[in-house]
Amino acid sequence: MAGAGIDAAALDRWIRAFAAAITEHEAELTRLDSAIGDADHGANMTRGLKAVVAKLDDGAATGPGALLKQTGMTLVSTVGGASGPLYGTFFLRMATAVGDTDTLDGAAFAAALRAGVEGVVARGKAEAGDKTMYDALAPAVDALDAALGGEDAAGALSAAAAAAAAGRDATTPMQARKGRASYLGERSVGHQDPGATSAALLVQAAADTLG
Amino acid sequence: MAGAGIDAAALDRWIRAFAAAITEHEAELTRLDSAIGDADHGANMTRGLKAVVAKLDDGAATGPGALLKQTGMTLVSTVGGASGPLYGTFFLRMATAVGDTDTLDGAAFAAALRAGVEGVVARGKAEAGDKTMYDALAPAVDALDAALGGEDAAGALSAAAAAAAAGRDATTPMQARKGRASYLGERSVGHQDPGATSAALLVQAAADTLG
Amino acid sequence: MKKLINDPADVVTEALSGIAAAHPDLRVDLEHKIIYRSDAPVQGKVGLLSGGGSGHEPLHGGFVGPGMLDAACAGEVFTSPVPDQMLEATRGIDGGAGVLHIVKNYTGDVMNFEMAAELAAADTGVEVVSVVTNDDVAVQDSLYTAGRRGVGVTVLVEKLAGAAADEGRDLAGVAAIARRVNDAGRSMGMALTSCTVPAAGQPTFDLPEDEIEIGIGIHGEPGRRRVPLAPAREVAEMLVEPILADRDFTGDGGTLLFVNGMGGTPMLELYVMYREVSQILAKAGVGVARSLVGPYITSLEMAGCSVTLLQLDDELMRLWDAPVRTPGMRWGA
Amino acid sequence: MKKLINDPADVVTEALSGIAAAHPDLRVDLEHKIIYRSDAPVQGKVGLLSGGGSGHEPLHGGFVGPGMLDAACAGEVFTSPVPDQMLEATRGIDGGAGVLHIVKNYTGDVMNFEMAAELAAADTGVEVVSVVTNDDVAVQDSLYTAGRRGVGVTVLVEKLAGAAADEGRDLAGVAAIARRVNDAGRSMGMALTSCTVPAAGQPTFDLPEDEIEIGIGIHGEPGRRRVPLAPAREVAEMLVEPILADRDFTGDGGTLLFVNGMGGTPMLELYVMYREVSQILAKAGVGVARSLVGPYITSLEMAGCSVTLLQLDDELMRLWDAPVRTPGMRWGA
Ligand SMILES: Nc1ncnc2c1ncn2[C@@H]1O[C@H](COP(=O)(O)OP(=O)(O)O)[C@@H](O)[C@H]1O
Ligand SMILES: Nc1ncnc2c1ncn2[C@@H]1O[C@H](COP(=O)(O)OP(=O)(O)O)[C@@H](O)[C@H]1O
Ligand SMILES: [Mg+2]
Ligand SMILES: [Mg+2]
Ligand SMILES: [Mg+2]
Ligand SMILES: [Mg+2]
Repeated sequence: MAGAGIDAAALDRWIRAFAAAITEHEAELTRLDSAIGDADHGANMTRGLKAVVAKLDDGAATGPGALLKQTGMTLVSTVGGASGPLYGTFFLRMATAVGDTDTLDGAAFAAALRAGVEGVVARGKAEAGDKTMYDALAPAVDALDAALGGEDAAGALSAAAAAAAAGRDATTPMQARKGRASYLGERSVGHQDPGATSAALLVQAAADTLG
Repeated sequence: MAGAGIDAAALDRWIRAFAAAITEHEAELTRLDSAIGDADHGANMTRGLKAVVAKLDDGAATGPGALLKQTGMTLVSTVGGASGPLYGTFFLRMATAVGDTDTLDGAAFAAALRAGVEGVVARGKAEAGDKTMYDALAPAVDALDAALGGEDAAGALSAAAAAAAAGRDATTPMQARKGRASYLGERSVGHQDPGATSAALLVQAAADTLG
Repeated sequence: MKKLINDPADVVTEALSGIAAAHPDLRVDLEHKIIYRSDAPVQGKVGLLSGGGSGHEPLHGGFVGPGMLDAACAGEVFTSPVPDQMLEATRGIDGGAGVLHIVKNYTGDVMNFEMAAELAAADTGVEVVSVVTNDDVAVQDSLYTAGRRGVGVTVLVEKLAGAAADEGRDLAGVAAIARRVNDAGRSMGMALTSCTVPAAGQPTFDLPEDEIEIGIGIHGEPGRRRVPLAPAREVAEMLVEPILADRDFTGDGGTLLFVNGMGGTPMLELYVMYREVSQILAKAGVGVARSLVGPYITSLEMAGCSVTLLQLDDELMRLWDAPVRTPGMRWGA
Repeated sequence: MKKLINDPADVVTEALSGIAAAHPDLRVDLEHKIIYRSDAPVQGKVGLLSGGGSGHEPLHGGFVGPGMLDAACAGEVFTSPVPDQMLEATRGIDGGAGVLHIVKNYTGDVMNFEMAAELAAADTGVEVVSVVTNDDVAVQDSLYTAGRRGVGVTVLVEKLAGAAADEGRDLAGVAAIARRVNDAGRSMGMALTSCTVPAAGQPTFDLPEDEIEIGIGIHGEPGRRRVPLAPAREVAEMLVEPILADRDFTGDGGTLLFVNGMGGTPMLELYVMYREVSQILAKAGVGVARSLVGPYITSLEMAGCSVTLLQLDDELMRLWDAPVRTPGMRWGA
């Protein structure tokens, strides 16, 4: 990762890149959520990340921990639905893991990311294969950890993004066991999970901005 | 008209032929009423004439007056809407005009028909050109009267049927001023009136059975 | 045609039998298609009868009960009931004080109720007075039409005349209230979609995705004009403007604002419309003292709405607030 | 998309502002999207809070008032509200006797209410108990799903727990009633059409003219299976059969039969369905003691219906009959 380490400015770039990707893919997320959900994932995430960016623009939060916490709180307060508490908890747990560090090295960032993903599990109780955002996030943190030893930061984050994308794609044949897609039973098979899709955008944004 | 005059059996044939024509044209009447009304003229007339035929089958009414009265009463009791009271009054007034005659000659039948049409006007206050059943009925009785002097019965009734059909066709360019088509204002122009259409079937049935 | 029905020919009878099963306070005569309050006739009280084609539920059957109608006659879908039904119901609700017929102004309804009143006079000796509602400002040039249609105000007439009858007024007094309400009310409606008459099996008219009908009635008939799809704000203007142009509603007592759903439009949208309409009224200096929002006089599953405005005064306000206990409107009881 | 709205992004706020304008008995906090009864908090009474995505009106905001909810939080269309709203509302309705959260079982609703309860415990000292409704028998294999959805029974829980709170029961007692109602109720729904989420702009799913969805929820989501269009009689079978298979409803107290419209289906059809359902129940030896028919928990303008059956006993019957005064449900007051 960034030679000089990941500071608040880098995280700011990451989150803004995520917001931009969400806005760009809003219609796709809604379409995916129409097939196996209630057609609001695009609107939910766009609304939340607009609020997050507005907070970033305010510039009140300084330091990685404060910035991640602010992002988590804002998502909890503005997204609603399943993804609000899940993405909110993700960033809040990252904030806790980061503490008051000013600059994160690769290992610290990876550990924070893992803490975030563990927060998603703590909140949503998803397991691998349930066809949720966890199926994109879990492979990403595993790939990041594995790559951290050998590759450079950029390479490690790219590997994580690739793993998230593969995880996202792998949700298509799955039968959902969590969230509202689970109500569809077998009819959920053959559709890509919207939350895994937004989660892959999150990891890709990290690769694009923190590498 | 029938050389031997028009007796109850002949009227029975007429009304049954009218019922058959209505059933055959039910969808067309509904379609016409969809364009400038509420899409029920076909169902209304079919329901009413089914009930009328059931009464004829019962065979309780004997004699032209009783038979026409029974038909009018049944229409009033089963059709509803605008056409129920109008067709009902038509037959009831015919019945009154016929009195207790057993057999009607051409003039008596024409007079009864005119009384029926006057009943329609008394009930519905339609004038020529209002785009209603009156626009088919009025030319028919006029033609019948005019033809009665010269032609034979069959020819006179055919002339009446042709006049009714022409009157029906003439409703297409009219702007409705009575009934629910009038609410459409100028948008009623260009559509054939459903009631004039059923009325032309009535006169045609007379030509087919009483000629 | 996608509907929760069996044979289209049976829809009215089967719905009536559902009403009978669901509402023990009502008594339903399935043969004559009449819904009575179960304690009819109420001795000494003026009886209120209305009726019309089916497909407008809760109007009229859903407004039968203490404080409103004593009975309602149900016709086939969008088809006026027949005089026999009205005569039977008139007999059934006469408690000695006479019967008021509340008739929506449609050729069919008027003629059938007229024949019923003639028969009642001849056959029963029950005193009958008829009041015809005609509040629809979409119909202009009444000289060249069958006159204005009776729409939303009918609901209000049934409520207010019902309360007047409950107060013990005589037939002339109840009829006077009904006429006064009709005179003080105006309505205008619009449709986003057509509806499908069960027996017809297909939509009464076609309406492209980007157009709406303004000035519709309640029988699925097309309206006065077709305009491009517009935001709620503009639709509200199109409905309120002709109402305010037709009558002054700035009286001291304030108004009753009734935003009605046509059957297929959900409450969420009706409340958006309520907001838009009330903002326009505020700007026009029209006060709103009472509200009614919901599908009360419908056109099967048509999507759309109508706006009815009624000028109130102390008396009408008191009658509005009086208890009513029917399936479709209930308070204070 | 044909709707009576302005900008899709504003639909919830504008509808809330319409609700505020139409119902002086309610107080609406537009910033937090909370509908309160205007006299909240009621001292000494357990406060009842519910909430959920918008698009289900009258649920929940239309059920705020004496005898039912003290407040309701409105989320975006089909999106659970957020913890901040719930926390604010919890504070606003606590009259010292604690607050009951009535939560429909959806992942989003449950997690957001959970976070709100955690925050309430940490920040306010208000005692909060949550009851989750999960009555939808369309969801089988609860082990492999997010569990059964909360649907029609939620309306009944709000009414009956509201009456229990009015009787002066404590928080545990009110929660016990809510849980008992949820345990005693089952629902099943179907759709004739999809609905369109305003922000999405097109129907959530496509449904051919000759097919219907069985086992839908209330968020416009497709159901468990798609079957050919069928008469009301057969649709009623498809809804009632899994309900009766899941629980015994032949108890002495009889049942409450609730036939609910999904938003786009008119009363005429709901009454036909009521008839069919009540005939099936009669054959199955299930008595019906109370009825509710109408659009009470909807899915925007979706056409379709759901059936909810609740086993009654003397206590629940008394609580059902107790006065309630809300825009969506009112009697005895
Ligand atoms: N229990 C869960 N754990 C992890 N992710 C979940 C869980 N439930 C749902 N999700 C994710 O949330 C996504 C849906 O989010 P969204 O549409 O915004 O919320 P909702 O389902 O409340 O409408 C799903 O695609 C899935 O990835
Ligand atoms: N006042 C009237 N006088 C004569 N005929 C009329 C009048 N009003 C309506 N009609 C006729 O009735 C027909 C409509 O009948 P129908 O559809 O059965 O009744 P409704 O209009 O009540 O639905 C019209 O096409 C017209 O010919
Ligand atoms: Mg969703
Ligand atoms: Mg018609
Ligand atoms: Mg009609
Ligand atoms: Mg949602």
